[in-house]
Order: sequence, then structure tokens, then C-alpha cells
Amino acid sequence: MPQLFHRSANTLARASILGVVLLLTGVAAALFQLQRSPYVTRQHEVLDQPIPFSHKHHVSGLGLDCRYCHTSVEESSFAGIPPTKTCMNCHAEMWTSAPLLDPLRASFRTGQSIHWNRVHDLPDYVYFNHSIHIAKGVGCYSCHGPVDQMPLMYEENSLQMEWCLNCHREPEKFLRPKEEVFNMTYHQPTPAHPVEWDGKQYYSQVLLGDDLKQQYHVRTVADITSCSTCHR
Amino acid sequence: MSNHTDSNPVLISADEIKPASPELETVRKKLASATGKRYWRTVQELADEPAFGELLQREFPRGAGEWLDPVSRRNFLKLAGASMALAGLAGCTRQPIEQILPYVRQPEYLVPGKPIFFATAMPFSDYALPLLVETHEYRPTKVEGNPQHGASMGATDLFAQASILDLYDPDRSVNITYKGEPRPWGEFLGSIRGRVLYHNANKGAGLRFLTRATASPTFGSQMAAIQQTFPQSKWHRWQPVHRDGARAGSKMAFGAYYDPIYKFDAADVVVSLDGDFLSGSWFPGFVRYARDFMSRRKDPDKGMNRLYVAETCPTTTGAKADHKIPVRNSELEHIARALAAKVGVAGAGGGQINADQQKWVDAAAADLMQHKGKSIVVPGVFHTPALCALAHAMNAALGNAGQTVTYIDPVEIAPVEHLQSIRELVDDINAGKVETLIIIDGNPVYDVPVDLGFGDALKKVVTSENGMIVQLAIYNNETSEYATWHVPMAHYLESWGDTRSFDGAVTLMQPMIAPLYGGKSANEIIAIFTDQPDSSGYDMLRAYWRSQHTGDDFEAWWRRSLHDGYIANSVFPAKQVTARLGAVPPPPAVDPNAIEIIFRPDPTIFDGAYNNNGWLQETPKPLSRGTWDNVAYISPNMANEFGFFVLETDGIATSDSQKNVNADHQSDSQNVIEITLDGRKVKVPAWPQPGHPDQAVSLFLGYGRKKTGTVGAGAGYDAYSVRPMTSQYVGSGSIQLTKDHWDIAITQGHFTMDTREPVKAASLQQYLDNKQFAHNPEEEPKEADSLYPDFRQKGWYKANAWGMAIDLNSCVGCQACSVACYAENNISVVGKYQVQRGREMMWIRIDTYYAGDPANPSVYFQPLPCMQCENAPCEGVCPVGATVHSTEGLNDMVYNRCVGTRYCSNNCPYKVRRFNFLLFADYTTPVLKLMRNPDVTVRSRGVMEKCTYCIQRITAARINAEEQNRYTEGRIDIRDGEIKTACQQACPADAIIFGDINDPNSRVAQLKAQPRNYSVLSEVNTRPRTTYLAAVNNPNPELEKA
Amino acid sequence: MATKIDDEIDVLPPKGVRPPIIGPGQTLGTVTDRIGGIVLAKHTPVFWFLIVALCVALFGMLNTAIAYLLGRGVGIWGVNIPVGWGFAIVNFVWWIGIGHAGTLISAILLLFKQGWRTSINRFAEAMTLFAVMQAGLFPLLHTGRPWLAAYWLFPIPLTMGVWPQFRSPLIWDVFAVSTYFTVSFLFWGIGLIPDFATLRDSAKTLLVRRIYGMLAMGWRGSAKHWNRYETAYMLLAGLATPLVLSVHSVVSLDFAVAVVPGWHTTFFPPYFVAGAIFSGFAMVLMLAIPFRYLYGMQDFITLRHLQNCAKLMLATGLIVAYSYSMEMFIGWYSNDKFELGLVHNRLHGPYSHYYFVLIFCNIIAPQSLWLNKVRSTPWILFIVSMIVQTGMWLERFVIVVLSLNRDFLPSSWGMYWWTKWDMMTLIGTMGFFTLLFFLFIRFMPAISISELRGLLPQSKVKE
Amino acid sequence: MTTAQPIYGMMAEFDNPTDLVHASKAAFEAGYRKMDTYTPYPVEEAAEAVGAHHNRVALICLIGALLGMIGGYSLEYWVSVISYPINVGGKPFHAWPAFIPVTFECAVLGASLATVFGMLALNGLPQPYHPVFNVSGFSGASRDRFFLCIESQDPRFSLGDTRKFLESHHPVQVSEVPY
Repeated sequence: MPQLFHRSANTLARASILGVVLLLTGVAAALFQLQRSPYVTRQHEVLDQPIPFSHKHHVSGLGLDCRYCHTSVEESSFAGIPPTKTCMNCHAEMWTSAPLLDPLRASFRTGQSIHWNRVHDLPDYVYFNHSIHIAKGVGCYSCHGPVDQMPLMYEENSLQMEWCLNCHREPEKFLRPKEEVFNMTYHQPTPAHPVEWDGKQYYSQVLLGDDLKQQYHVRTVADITSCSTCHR
Repeated sequence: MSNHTDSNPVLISADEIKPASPELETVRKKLASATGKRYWRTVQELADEPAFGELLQREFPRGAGEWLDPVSRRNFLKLAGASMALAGLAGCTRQPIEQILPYVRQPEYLVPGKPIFFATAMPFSDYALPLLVETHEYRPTKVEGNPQHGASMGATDLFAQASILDLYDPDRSVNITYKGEPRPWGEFLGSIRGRVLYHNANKGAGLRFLTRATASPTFGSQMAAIQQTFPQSKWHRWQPVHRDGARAGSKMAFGAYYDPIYKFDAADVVVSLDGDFLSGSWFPGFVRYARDFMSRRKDPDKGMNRLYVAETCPTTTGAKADHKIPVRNSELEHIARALAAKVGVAGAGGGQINADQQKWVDAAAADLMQHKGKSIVVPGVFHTPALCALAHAMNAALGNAGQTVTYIDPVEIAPVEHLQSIRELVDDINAGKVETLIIIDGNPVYDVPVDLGFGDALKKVVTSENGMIVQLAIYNNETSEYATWHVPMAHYLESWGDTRSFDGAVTLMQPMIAPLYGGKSANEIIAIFTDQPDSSGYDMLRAYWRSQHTGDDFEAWWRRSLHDGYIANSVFPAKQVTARLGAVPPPPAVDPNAIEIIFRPDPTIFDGAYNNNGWLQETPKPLSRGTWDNVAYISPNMANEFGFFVLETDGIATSDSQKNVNADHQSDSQNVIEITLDGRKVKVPAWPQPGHPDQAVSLFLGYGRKKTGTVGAGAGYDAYSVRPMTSQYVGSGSIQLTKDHWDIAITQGHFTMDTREPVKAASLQQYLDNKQFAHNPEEEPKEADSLYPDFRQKGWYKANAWGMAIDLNSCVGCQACSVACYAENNISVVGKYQVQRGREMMWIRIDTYYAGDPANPSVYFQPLPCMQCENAPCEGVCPVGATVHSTEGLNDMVYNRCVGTRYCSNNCPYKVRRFNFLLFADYTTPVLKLMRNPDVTVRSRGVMEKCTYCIQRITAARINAEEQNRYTEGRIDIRDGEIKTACQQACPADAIIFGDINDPNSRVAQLKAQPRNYSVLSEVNTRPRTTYLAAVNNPNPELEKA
Repeated sequence: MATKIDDEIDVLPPKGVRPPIIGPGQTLGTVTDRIGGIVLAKHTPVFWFLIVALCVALFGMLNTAIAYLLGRGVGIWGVNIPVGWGFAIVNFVWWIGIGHAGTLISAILLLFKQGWRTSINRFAEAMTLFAVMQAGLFPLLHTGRPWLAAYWLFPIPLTMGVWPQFRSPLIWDVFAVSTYFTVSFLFWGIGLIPDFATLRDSAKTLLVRRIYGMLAMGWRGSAKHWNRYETAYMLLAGLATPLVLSVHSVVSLDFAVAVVPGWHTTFFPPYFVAGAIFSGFAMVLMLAIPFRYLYGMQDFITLRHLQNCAKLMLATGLIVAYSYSMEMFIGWYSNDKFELGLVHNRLHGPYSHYYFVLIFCNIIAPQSLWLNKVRSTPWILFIVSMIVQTGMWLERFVIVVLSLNRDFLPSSWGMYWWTKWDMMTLIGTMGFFTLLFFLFIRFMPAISISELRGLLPQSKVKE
Repeated sequence: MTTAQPIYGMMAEFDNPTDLVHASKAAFEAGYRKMDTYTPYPVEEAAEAVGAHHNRVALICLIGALLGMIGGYSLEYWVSVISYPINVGGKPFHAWPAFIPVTFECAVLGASLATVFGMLALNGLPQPYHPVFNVSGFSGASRDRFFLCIESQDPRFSLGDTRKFLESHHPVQVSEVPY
């Protein structure tokens, strides 16, 4: 009886089995990476804006406080996007002829809003509240990153649920004194650069975080990881 | 207190922020092209929606409304395919880039993301309900009662709650039309100016105004001005649910029109002669009266008041009575006379009544005599003058007048008897005396007594060569077809105005939003005739009150009044009047064989004004639990004679007769009978209503509309079509059985408690003998016997633990809570067919149970929200953990995690969970997006939903308290009452109390400590956070013995 | 050969003598030819095309129903509140139940050294697989959004950082059913290897030989291979036995774990397992009888097999009957108001007629199996099996709907009406099932050739 | 063919299992070890004759079962107690009774997979090419023929003697098995 298959078939058969296994694992791994990839999260992706507004220039350059524009950040869920009027407070005198600012003047003239593209956009079933995070000593930096170094705004963090949980599960690792919340240059305490708060010197974030948690009545981890904290 | 985001409400009057209200025009234009975003943060944001990237969001299908649209349903395969394609990647779908549009000039008072509350008032019938309205970026989203105002005390009725939906109703009339052709405002103005000049010449001969009853002082002054400019003109009034009987009765008793004001909180004994003061706002002062009356039944240990009711058509008032007798309309006046005679009213007597009625009368009379000055006799508002006169006389004889009953001038401006008024108009028209008819609000062609032939009359006017009819109405209705000019009317939330609450206090109305559909207010239309065509409603209002206000502090006074929503100390003073029972006509003869046809306003649709309101259409009628149709009540006996299915109470019809099968929830097919009255016929579905008198049929107004919006179209039968002048509320006719059947969508098919006893009830005596009567030690599991760990040990429920107590004694079953919940929680309307399928979405339903003799049963109402069980059966069975427990003891529902196995609903012993079997939420109608509460997710297809104790309000209050640094012994110090759930806030009877059960001083904690407190189905050991206070009634021992 | 009806084989042997497991005169060669012939035959019989065509039509209907479901949502079905589970779950449990006989025959009977199992275990296992495939469809469709259910039910590290809720019986179900499918597939698969080798060697054309050659993986019947093969087969049998019992127990826990009266009961697992085997054997007969008739397999699937299946049906049927009576008895004996209400609802409620039909199908009808005549007459057996199959579907309907429609609060009692979409889905899966089965018969040895050889007298080693 | 060419072995074909078993036994007694029989169905006697008594399939199965069991339970424990402990209907985080079904299923799954793939691996399958297929009439091995093959690897193997030895057990035919 003649052979049905050539000798090489044996190696071929075993190799192909191995191949399939590898392929499947590969695909799975790829998917898990994809869902966390910047492609999906839009992390570090600079969106086109009608006006190339530079936070770097206005914050570290001119030293504007976050709250000058984002007025409701301390009292409302919504930090607030400055109305055209706010920009015109200065730009009525400065750069009055810069073509860059045409859309701004147009908006002020016509009363039509400027259409910014949303950079930090949570899904609609997530109810994030800025004011309470500010009140508990979560710095702007913790979520928005080095805004003062961003010529054009982009999303520093993934804003995915697992990312939120990082902090909600261990707030002490991220809390900072309230007075430092808007401070873009603040650094967590290290033995080299201690942080003074409440008359005490802190050499490690853990100690500081624990005290802040006490002081600011941060609710228990069980509390702030309950589903209804963010979902309704 | 109605603000749930701040302990002291941001109450602002709109005139302080004039420029605020966003450019609605642009919003509206852009809305047309907008696609479905699930909610937005500012109107501007909404007004410019990116259309792309829809498919990417398919796993919570945005704009998947296209499924419901037959046209695009064809390509559902394609789209389903898309969703499948996303299946594997759903975790990886990118969000579409969304835009954000800041204000150009942000209004001073606006904090984006925080609601602002404005005070205003809702005109209803001829008086008003004072309100606070919650607005988000100047979109009104929720209506609450004005807590500082005596007519509301913070509560509302279901109509007020539903009026929000009316405001945004896409079916509202949007165009000024001339003979059906759209026309610009200017052209209308021009043609009216012509008229004005013409009538200036002829002193207003042939100029007529037809309005509903109004209590607006400004409007009154305008009409007065008109009378001066056009002496010959006439102002007619018509509203179908009028109180002519009461008016005439008052004249009969006092020689003038007066409105009675009752002080139920001061009355120990209340006798109602079909006085339906616990059912709805057609009884002036309902909201306040429910609160007052129930305040005397909250704590049996402190004693209770006692309510005797003799009623014709069963109402929730009768349901709450300690002693109720169903009587036929013609018998009622006899009973009144007998009662009057017994309480010593001279000239009364002469009533023939049967033994049962005699017993009731004797007991009631005895009780009344024992409580002189501390009792009330309440006459029905839909009855003969004589009945009302007798009631006034009794109150006088009992010394109640001035004590528990006072009389004030009518709040209606220039009160008239409406039937008289409309009749004059029609006569004049027929006599050709009418050239110009201005119809403001209302829908006379539909609801004027049928034998007046109003439609034909109007035709005469329009067809006459100089005739013109101007109609101002919110909807294009039956009347619009006859109008020369139709002008869209502004909703009360869109217009300036003033009116009076039932006690005469002036309440001011301010707009929450610029007219969505370019509507005009009544004042603005009338102004055209008083030569101020372009003066705004605000100017007129302000001008009028400027003239009224004495003193130089007008500005401050005006601002305060607008801010509060009412003018201080404007309540009408009580009149010192005494009822003289003069020539009361002899009582009508009782014909035992005649069939009495009774007409009543519909419990949820009223006179038809709310016919196109989905929330109200889907709200079950309190007693029949029917939706989307009106039925005709007949007595169980009559039903038996006809051989109809008889609605079960545990007195009859076991729940298992095959006949009863279709009565199981959902579609209940009813036999149709034909009503004949004065030779006019109408076919109606007969509903065997326990407690309905024999030889009588009750019809409900407001349905069977020929021209209405998409919602109300085709619902119910038109009772007006057989309602002649002579029988406004009752007539004698005949009924005929037909072969037809009529499917009624009911939300409850079993009205007996079977063996389950969800409602525990006892008499006051039984309660005093055994305060623990609501508890059954054998069945109730002890705290100890559980295999589960005590989560309090693990730190759960330690800080704030939310709970609710519902007082079954107080609940009057008015449904205000259900509708409030619709408004607060963006609940979808599903329509008649889906309700028949058992898919209504109501988060808090009111179960109605009947016990005892179906001819005159005891009735119990039980509001049922989610029980928030600590051992929640629903949670353990969810495979994905979409419903789990929060540390505050809430049974969280995570919509975006739900995959829709419906296991939780199966395992819920209370069946309070609701499922989006189809895409019920409307993602496509742009204007409805303005209405939604931005703090609550709009649930999509295939998602389970349920009551959350208004988690959004809890969160807001908690955050607010934390930011104000309020803490006490480990708990966040949220003040008791700082959080009110929507249902609690709306409840007129104050039957629902929510709060922190860890705070021993909270009301809820104290109520739960009462012996009456029990949990439904405790034997299942679900440990509900929502518990009930058992019902205790206060029957007269005398009658008990008999 | 094939479709001729050789009736004489179905003639009953004299009293006391049991029909043989294999017809007389079969040799190693004939066995190979007769069974392999079905697959390797030049001409596919006409009836095969007719049946497959019909099934394809039904399969199309199924897909239509599914597509519309995905488009609109489960609202197109009859489900509602309170009856949140309808046809989908009823069909799921029904199909899963059917899927039990296969593994039972191949595993448990193997452990008990029941020789007669060999000629029916192969297609019984195939039946199992196909039935489980049908069953598997429903839990997914039943959510209306399978693209979520498909992956949120498995522990996958997604960006939400949340996981399945392992206290839910539905999750147990996911694991039980998927495991059951995998194991049954392996069992069936390794059983096929030697037979593929047979087909490889007896096929005429090179292509066919190559195809089966690949499937056979180079099996050459080496003694060492046989030795490991046998061990593995036995081990799988040993694993499958507790598994098959566990699967339907877990399915029964979907109900038993709930608080719903009529579900909340401890004796569901044995009750469900018995029912499953009951319906499983009914299905085996419903497939075996036409199969042996159409392909003239009376020599290999003899009256002996039919009789044994019938006896097993009778036995399990009696267990089921016992369960029904216990249900009622406990309901009465507990004197619990909800349990009493349940009994009342079943006997007098709006759906009582369903219950009585169920009693007839599952308790009365099977009693006919006491008669040897019935057990030995294929066409009667076929009808009885059909009745039982209907009954078992009704049983699930009664459990699901008649418990939910009147549970705790009378105010929320309701009714359930199935829609045309429900029906299309049910009938569609029947078509899908039959389709797969006939494809299987056509392309794979429907009877285990190698195992059958072992039963032949000539295959014994003489000392 | 020339004898110079190396061959896989010497193959004897029988038409009944009895002869095969006798031949195999004899071969074993004759000291042959590297040999194998090929039969259309499992013939235990033959297996014993060529010395295939024990195998490690059962061990592999056990290992699979243990892995599955431990894996399943620890997954459940980690998910519900460590990763994201949530209060579900008041049930304990570590609700071990509820964890049993999944643990069991995982164990069975692990065991089954291990068994099947272990068996195939030990058998060196898939192996579509094998010298024995070169023997004419070997297709009978999957029908009604029985083969005994003594492999050339065997120290005692020698073309002449082995052929003689096999022919002495009345086979249908004896043939060389080329590589």
C-alpha cells in the first residue's frame, strides 16, 4: 500500500497544531492590548481645535490659575469651559489682530459658541464630579497630567474604569494637601524633598496620604468602590 | 424642601437674569438635525451634535430608535451585523469625538451642572398650584410644590408633575395659521388690528371672548379694560368640569357666590356627601386637604379622625372612608336631608332612605352632634345646589362655620355659572349676534354640552361674511378646525402671569424657558385689543402689580414676590356669612328602575386637557388600574346580571375561574355596553367596579378625541358625545349589552390579597388591643437566624443607611408619586400594547386591593417602590454583578453592566423591576432630550431598571454635605429631610418618608420604631429597607356592633 | 443494499430468547463495508437530499428569527414581567436534557460494560453535541444582546476591572454547559479516530483517502496505541459520568437557587437528571428507528437496542412521575401558603390544561412500555417517544411559566403568551438539529466500526 | 530491493487474532523486544504479548484534574474576595458553597483535555507518514487483517532469521518494511 502522505507531513502536522495554538494566544493578547491602547483611549492624541489654545503658554507662561477659566470646578460636577467673554477679557486688548483668534472674535461678534472638541470625555453612564475630588485633595495633575506643559491639550490618562479604580482603591497614594490641588509643580514628598503640611514635615506619600485621608474624611474604599458612586 | 443639590435652594426670579435664557431659536433649528446623544450638559452642547460615530456606540445602541421606525427597519440586518462585528471588540470601541460648546456670555447665576429652582404656579381649573421648578441650564426638568405656600406645602398632584411632558410635547401646535395655512405673527396682528378698529366703531357689538375659568388678576383687569373700550362685547366662560352646582348652592344658602375653605386638620368627624376631596385637583385644595386630613391619621395612639362617605361613583375618598355607603345620585340628596334633619337644620327632612342608609345617617348624625364645631360636612362639587345648600346649612347648624369651615370670595374672576354662560353665547351666535369670537384655551367644540351643537354654531360664525374666530390653544384640537385664526398658546412654564391658589393667595408665574414653539400667552392676545399689541407679558404683569402695590418699596417687594412665587398676605379673608336654608326645592323622586348615567372627570386625563400626555395615559386609574382608555364603571351585581366577568375581591370570584384568565394582568378584554342618554348613544367598555352603586353607570370624560396628538389618538370613548346640558353630571338613561369586546390595558389583574396579606390592616380598637397586629412571630425570621454574615460587622451600612417608611394609612392612591418618578428618573412610556403585554415601566406602582363584600368592599392602596432588600434575592442571581449592594444599603442597579438575563426580575418577590424589552426610550425626538434629567442615565434596550431611591439626589446631597464639611460620629451629617425622593416630595398626604435609619432622630427611624411598622413578605427574609406602617381605620363602634 | 426493509430481522424471537445485539452472519469485513458504505457510497440516496433541503429551510427560518431578535430586542417574544423567562429558557433546558442520553450511553453504559451500547453510542454522542449546540444558542439569544452576554459571562480581564458574579447559577451554567460540550466533543472525537482510519483505507479516491487520512491523524492500530487509547477512553468515560449528572443538576439549580415558589426546592437535581435521560432516550429512539430503517441498519441496531432504550425510558419515566407526585405532596405537606398557591395554580390555574397534558405525556403514555409488544414494535416506540418528547418540553414550560405567572404578590400576577417569533426559533432549532445529524450520517461513520468488530465472535482470541 | 538498504522491520500478516497473539508471544519469548502489532480493533492479548502493559495516561489525567480544580477555585476566590469584593445580596465574599460547581467543572475540563491530548502525544499522533504504511495490504489492518512487525532496531533482528521465525507461525505473508 502506497503512503498517502510524504514524510514531511509528520513535521507539518505537528507544526501546524503548534501554529494554531500560538495564533490564538496571539490574537487574544492583541485584543487585550488593543482595548487599552491609545488608539481606543485617545490617550496623548491631540485633537484639532478651532483655536490652537496653549495651556502651556497661559499656565506656566502667564501663570493663570486653573480656576480663572474653569470657574465651577470647586462647586459643580462640571469644571466649566470658559465662555468667549472670559477670553475677551484679555484678548480685547492683546493679539487683537492675530488671525489665530479670528474664531474667538467671530464668536463674540455673532454670539455663536466656539465648537471645541472634547478632550476628556467619559462615557455618558459615568457621573464624575469635579468639586468633590477637589474637596478631597485630588490634584488636577492626578487626572489631567502636566497640563502646564501641554502646548496643545491632550488626554494624559486612559480614563478607563480600571484606571479610576487605581485611585479609588488606594486614595492615600494620590492625595495632596488641598492648597496644592491646583499647583502644577507640586511633587509628592520624598526623603529628598519633604512636604510640609499642617506644621509637619512629611518624607513619604504614604504617611501624608494617610493623614490627609483622616483629615479630609475620605470615605472608605468599600464606599467609593460601590457601583452607585459613579453609575446611576 | 425641594432642593436636592443644596441645603438652601438657589431661588432666583427670572427677571433677575433676563439675558440668561439661551437662544432657543438656534437650539431648535439645530435640534432638527441633531442625532441621539444620551444626555448633555448644556443646551448649546446639545444644539450641535456630531452625527458620526453612531455605530461605534452600538453596544448601548444610541439612536437605535430606528428599529421602531418601520422604514429603516428594513436595514436592521445591516445594523445588527454591525453590532455583531463589534461583539468581540465591544471593550475596545472608541468613543466618537464629542464637541463641547461653552456660552459666549455665561449668565451670572448659572453654575454649569447645577440646577436652579424657580418659583411659579400651575393654573388648573379656576385656581392654581404654587410650584418650584428645577431647571438645568434653563431647561425645566422637574416640577415640585412650593413648600412655603400653604396651598402646596411642597406637594403636588399628578397633573403638575406631568405638565413638564406637556411643555416639551412635540405634538404641540407650532404655527399661527389662517384657515389652516401658516402665517407670520405680523399678518395675524394686522388682521386683528383691523377687527379692533372695526369694533371700536361699533362699541364691540358682536365681539365675544370665550375663556376657561381664570383667577388671574391681571387678566381680569384686562377684561375689565375691554369692557370699557367695547361696552357691547361679552366675556363668556366655559370649562367642562365646572362647579355650577356648588355655585348655585352657595347662592341658595348665602345669596351670593362663596368658596368654602375646609380645615380638615381641625375636624374630628368628616361626613362627605360625595365630596371627593381626597382624589384630585378638581376638588379645589385637594393637595392641601389631603395633607391636613391625613395629619389626623398618622398616629393612632394620638387618636384619629373619622370619615363617613356616601358616594355615587367610587373614588379614592370613599376608599379611605371608615364608613362608606355607595348610593345612587338621586338618593344622595335624600340622605343629605335626613342627615340635615338629624343635626337640626330647620326646613330639612323629607328624605326617603332605606334601612342601611338610615343606619349610616344615624351613626354619622350622632357623631356630628358629639363633635359640634369640630366636624365638617363636605358636599360634592358635582351635585345639585340643594345638596350644597344643605351641607352649608348643616355646617352652620353644627357650629362648624367659622371653625372648621370658612367662606371666602370665589377665586375665579367675575364668577359665573358656566352652563348659563356658554348657553348665552350659543344663543347669540344662532341669533347672528356674534361676529368676532376669541376662544382662549379650552376646546369647546369637543367638550361643550352636545345638545348645544357648538360646532355648527361656530360654522355659522366663520361662514358669515364678517365672521372671524380666533383660537389660542396649546394643541391643534377639534376646535381649531373652525377657527379662522389659530395661535399657538404658550405653556404656563413659558409665560408670565399671575393667578390665585384655592385660598385666594396670589401666585406669580414666571417663564422657565422661552416659548419652545413660539406660543403666546392669553394676556398677550388680549393686549392686542387693549391697544398694547407689543407689550410683553412681563410688562403687563409688572404694570398691573405696580398699580396694585401701595407703598414705595415696590422694587424690593416685587423681587421678593417673584422669588417666593406668591404675594405675601394675599390670602382672601374669611367672610362672616350664615347659611339660611331658604326655599330648597323638593328632592328629586328616586326611580328604582331608571339607570343613572354619571359623568366624572377622568382621574388621570381630567377633562381631556391632558389627553396627549404619555405619562398620564400610562398612569393607572387608582381604582381600576386601567391605562390608555376610559371605562364605564358598573356595579358587580349588574355585571353578574349581564353575565360579565366579575372583578374579584376576596368576597367573590376566586382568582382561578377560567373566566378570570384574561384578567390576569395585561390585556383584560371587557364587554362593551351601549349607553343611551336623550337618544344619543355611545359604546363603552363596562368595568365591574366593586363599591359602585347598582342601577348606575359612571362615564369618564376626556377620551375619544377626534383631533389630538399621536399619544392620545384612538384612546377610549367620548363621554361628551352623550352629555347634554340637562345632565351635566348625572342623567337618566338606559344601557344595552352589545356583542363587542374592548381590550383594556390594566397593570393589575388581581385585586384580592389572596393569602399573602401584603397589606396589614386593623381597626383602631384592634390596634389598641394588640399593637403588634401587623407582625406574625411564627413567620418573621429573627435577626439571628441567617447563614449570611452581618455586613454591619464588615463596615457596611455603618455610616449612612438609607431607608423608607410608607404609611398605608395616609396613602390616598392619587398616583402623584408614580408620575413624579417618571419625571425624575427619565422613565419611558411604552404604550397600550406593551402595557397589555405586561411591560409597563413604572418604578413605583400603587397596588390596589379589595376586601370583603364587592358591593361595598374595603379598599387598600399600597405604593410599591424597590424594597432595597439587605438580603436582595435579585443580586445573588445576576451573572455579571449588574445589581449589587452599596455600603449605604442601596440595591444598586448598574445599567451599563446589565446584559439582560431578567433573572433578577424573576427572583424579585415584589416584582418591582422593569425591563426594556424593546428600545422604549425615545432617542430620536430632539425636543424630548431637553426634558430629560441629566443626572439620570437614559436606559436603552435590553437593560433592567428599577427604583434607586433617587440615588442622584442622595449623591448630590452627600457631596454638598461633604463640601460643607458636615460630619457627626462617623456619619456624613446629611440633615433629616435634606434628601427627599421624588415620590416622597410629590406626595400630598406625606405618606412616604425617606431618610437615614442610622440617625435615631430621623423621621424614618422613628416611624420604623412604631409597632405598626412591618415589611411585606417578611417571611421570605429579604430584610427590606422599605417598610410599611400598617393601615388602621377608625370605624364607629356603634356601626361595628350592627 | 441500503434502503430495503428486511422485516424478518424485526421478527420477535421465541419467548425467553432476547434478540441478538448484532444480526447473524456479520463478519469483520461485512461490518466494515455495511457501515463504511453509508459514507463511501457513490450515490447519496434521494431521501437524504429531501430531508436536508427541508432542514436547510427551517435553518433559514431560525436565522431570520434571530436576526430580527438582534434588531428589535427580546420584546418580539412573549416574555414580560412577571414571566421574565419564556420559550428561550424552556427550549434551553429541553435541548440540554436531550443532550444527556449520548454521554450517558457512551460513558455510563461503557463503565457498566453494556455491550449493546456500541452500535448506538456513536450517533447518540453526535446527537448530544448537536442538542447542546441548540441549547447553547438560547441563553445567548435570551438576553437579546448576545454580543455582551458572549464575553461578560466569562472571566476576561477587561478594562472595567469587573468580573463575573460567581454566586449566580447562570455562571455555573456557562461553565457546566461549555465543559459538557467540550468533553462530549473530545469523547466523540477520539472514538472516531480508528474509524477514520478505516474509511481512509477503504475509500476509493485519493482525495477522500487524504481527507480521512488527515482526520485519522495517521492511526495505524498499533497495540501500544490501542493500549493508551483504551485507557484514555475509559478515563473519559469515568469523567463524563459525574459530568453528565452535574450538568443537568446545575441547570436545575438555575431554578432551585431562586426564591420563586415552584423553583425553590431541593429535589430538582435528581428530578431534572432523570427527566433529561428520559427525554434523551426518547430522542435516541426517534433517531435510531428512522436511521436503521432508512439505511437498513437493522443488523446493527436490533430490537435488543430498541427494547433496552425503551426499558430505560420506562425506568426514568417512573422517577419523573415520582418527582411530580412529590412536588404536589410537598406543596400540600409544607402547608406553606406560597407552595399551596403553586399547587392550586397548577391544578386550577389558567394554565392547568398544560399541566394535565404534561401528566398524560410523561406519566400515562410511557406506561405502555411495560408491554413487550410495544417495546418491540419500532413504529409504536417512535410514537411513544414523540409523546414523551412533547411532554418533557411541557414539563419545562410548566416549571418556568406556571411558577412565575403567579408568585408572591397577587398584584403582579400575570400571563404569558408566546409569539410567532418564539415558535419560529423553537422549530428552527429542530431543523438545525436534524440538519447537523444528517450531515453527520452522510460524512462520518454513524456506528462505531472498530468497537463493533470487538463484539463479533470471530474477533475473540482462542487459546 | 537489496538487503544493503536499511529497513524499518519485518512484517507478518495474519487473518485471525489467535495466530497473531501466538506469534507475538513466541517472538517475545524468542527475545524480540522492539516489535508491535497492528489490529483493526483492540486485542488486549496482543498488547500484553508485545509488552505494552502500562501507560501514563492516567497520571496525566490526574494532573489535569488538579490543575483545573485549583485554577477554577483560585480564580473564583481572587475575583470575589481580592480583586473586587462586592456585597452581593448579603452573601459572604468567600461564598465557598457557591464556588463548588465551577470548581468541579474546571476540574473535569482540565482532566479531559489532559487525557485526550496526553494520549495523542504519547502515541506520537498525528503521524500521517509511517513506514508500516509501505507494506502492501497493510490497509487490512483497519479491516480484518492482523499484523506483527519486528523492527530492525531490535538487536536480535536479522533479515534471514527474523523472516524465518515469522514464517514459522503460518502468516498469510511476510514482507519487509522499507523506511
